Amino acid sequence: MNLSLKLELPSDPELLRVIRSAVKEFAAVTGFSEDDCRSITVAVDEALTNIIRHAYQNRHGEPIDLVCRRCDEGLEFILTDRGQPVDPAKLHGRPLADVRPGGLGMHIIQKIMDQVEYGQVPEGNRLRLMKYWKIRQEGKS
Amino acid sequence: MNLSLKLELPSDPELLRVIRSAVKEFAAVTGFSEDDCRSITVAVDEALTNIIRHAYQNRHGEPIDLVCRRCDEGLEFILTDRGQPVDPAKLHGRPLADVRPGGLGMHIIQKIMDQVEYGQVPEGNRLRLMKYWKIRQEGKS
Amino acid sequence: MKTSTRQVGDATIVDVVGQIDLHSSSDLRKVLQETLRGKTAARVVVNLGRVDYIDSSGVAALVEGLKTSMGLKIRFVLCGLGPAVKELLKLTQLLSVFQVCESEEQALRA
Amino acid sequence: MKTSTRQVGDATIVDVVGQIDLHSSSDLRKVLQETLRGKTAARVVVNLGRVDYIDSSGVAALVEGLKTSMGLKIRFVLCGLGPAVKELLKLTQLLSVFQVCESEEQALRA
Ligand SMILES: Nc1ncnc2c1ncn2[C@@H]1O[C@H](COP(=O)(O)OP(=O)(O)O)[C@@H](O)[C@H]1O
Ligand SMILES: Nc1ncnc2c1ncn2[C@@H]1O[C@H](COP(=O)(O)OP(=O)(O)O)[C@@H](O)[C@H]1O
Repeated sequence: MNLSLKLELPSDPELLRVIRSAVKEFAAVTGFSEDDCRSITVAVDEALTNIIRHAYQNRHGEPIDLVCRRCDEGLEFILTDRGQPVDPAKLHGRPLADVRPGGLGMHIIQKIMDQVEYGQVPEGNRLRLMKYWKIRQEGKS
Repeated sequence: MNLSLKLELPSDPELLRVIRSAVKEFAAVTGFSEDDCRSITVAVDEALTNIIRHAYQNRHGEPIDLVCRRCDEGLEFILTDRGQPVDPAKLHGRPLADVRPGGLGMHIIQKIMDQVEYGQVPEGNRLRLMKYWKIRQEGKS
Repeated sequence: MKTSTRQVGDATIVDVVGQIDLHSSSDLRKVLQETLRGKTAARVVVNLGRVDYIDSSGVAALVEGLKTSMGLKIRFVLCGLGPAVKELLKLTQLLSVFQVCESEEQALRA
Repeated sequence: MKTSTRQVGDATIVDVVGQIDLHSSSDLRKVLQETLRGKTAARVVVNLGRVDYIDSSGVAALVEGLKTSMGLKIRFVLCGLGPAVKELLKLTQLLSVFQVCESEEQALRA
């Protein structure tokens, strides 16, 4: 059955742990394992961190919307911001073999989530993250 | 410094633990002690439970807004619903000496919070809960 | 929240794990009523040692259990109360209404 | 997140407690850089036993610490990794880049 929760937060790193705890519990309520809940939380956190750092260039107090939704296929997260749009050429992060600080967020998000889509909507930039139920996930590989 | 977070949730008891974890972390971020965080969480949970049970008469999927706000005086929670308005005559709960199930929510909210105000706004019913910083709280007694 | 029951001598122990709130308290209520009314245990011990949250609807389920137990002359004992449970029972002035023991062993002897 | 440092023989131990994220990782970065550059410890052990969350900015602070330590020829060892830390280092293929020990005792000898 569908279930959704919307969070409206400012781009303030202080709030990240509040959002993480909500995301983790939401994933638990929808039936994901403890390991999955933990990694889903990391992916959403990294996405929020990127919005704060890149879309808003570390400006605090700017609006971010996060919708968490349980649907038939799995768990969906939609993040919307009004900051600078993503530059698709930069989105890939660094090669993992090149060990240096930074450039890891996109790798983490992409490894954990089954779908990662950036887009533009009238409200601003939209990032959609999707995690399938385990059954689907196994079927896909 | 002001900090606020808005949650838009359906009147579904399944989500209460998600909201509790967010409220608890929000109270922790704003600097309340572990004991205070725990009791503040109980008060907000009881307020949400009352909205689900009384304002929406246990109908799920109805809208509830919860705004958590750190302000100069302390921590403020504003809950808005579009259900049945409160009947002030019924709001007091039962005498505690009369031991029977139910009738405890209002007592709990009022003992934990420093201000509890019911009101009507164009969007529906509004409940405002306020918890002062400890310093203010001690000053008030 | 999850519940399970065990038999120890003439007592039935109800183990409760997790968070008791509006979503789960009706299950707790049902388990307590069934345990009290179903078998004729001389004593029902509710082990709350692994409960990290309880709200007023959970407290209501416990109060209802207590009332039923008194009607049936069954001992009804709570044990293992963590800070969350203890505080809410204090706040609602119900801590002294229940028979409360620290450990399950004490609850079986109390 | 909170950090503190202790001296054990020729090693400096950095204890980290709590969640490392965008809000706190700059503090971790600063502490690690100051510890490495300030005193001339032969070995810096980062005890992550009480860290229950780390994100990529926290990992970046650790990578930067490792780089600095190599330049200064100081041993840089992580210990006490819980599941959250271990998983993120695995996911980013950095678990083998660091010297990692189970316990602090092992990290002091490694
Ligand atoms: N939400 C976003 N808005 C704008 N640009 C982004 C966003 N997320 C990622 N990017 C771009 O993608 C690059 C790679 O991101 P990431 O892998 O997280 O590493 P890092 O953030 O450390 O650079 C960023 O440097 C940035 O240019
Ligand atoms: N949000 C609300 N909307 C409408 N009525 C309410 C609301 N909250 C409380 N009430 C009224 O106040 C009464 C006392 O509430 P409470 O002390 O929580 O006990 P209980 O909910 O168990 O009856 C309720 O029975 C109800 O009539």
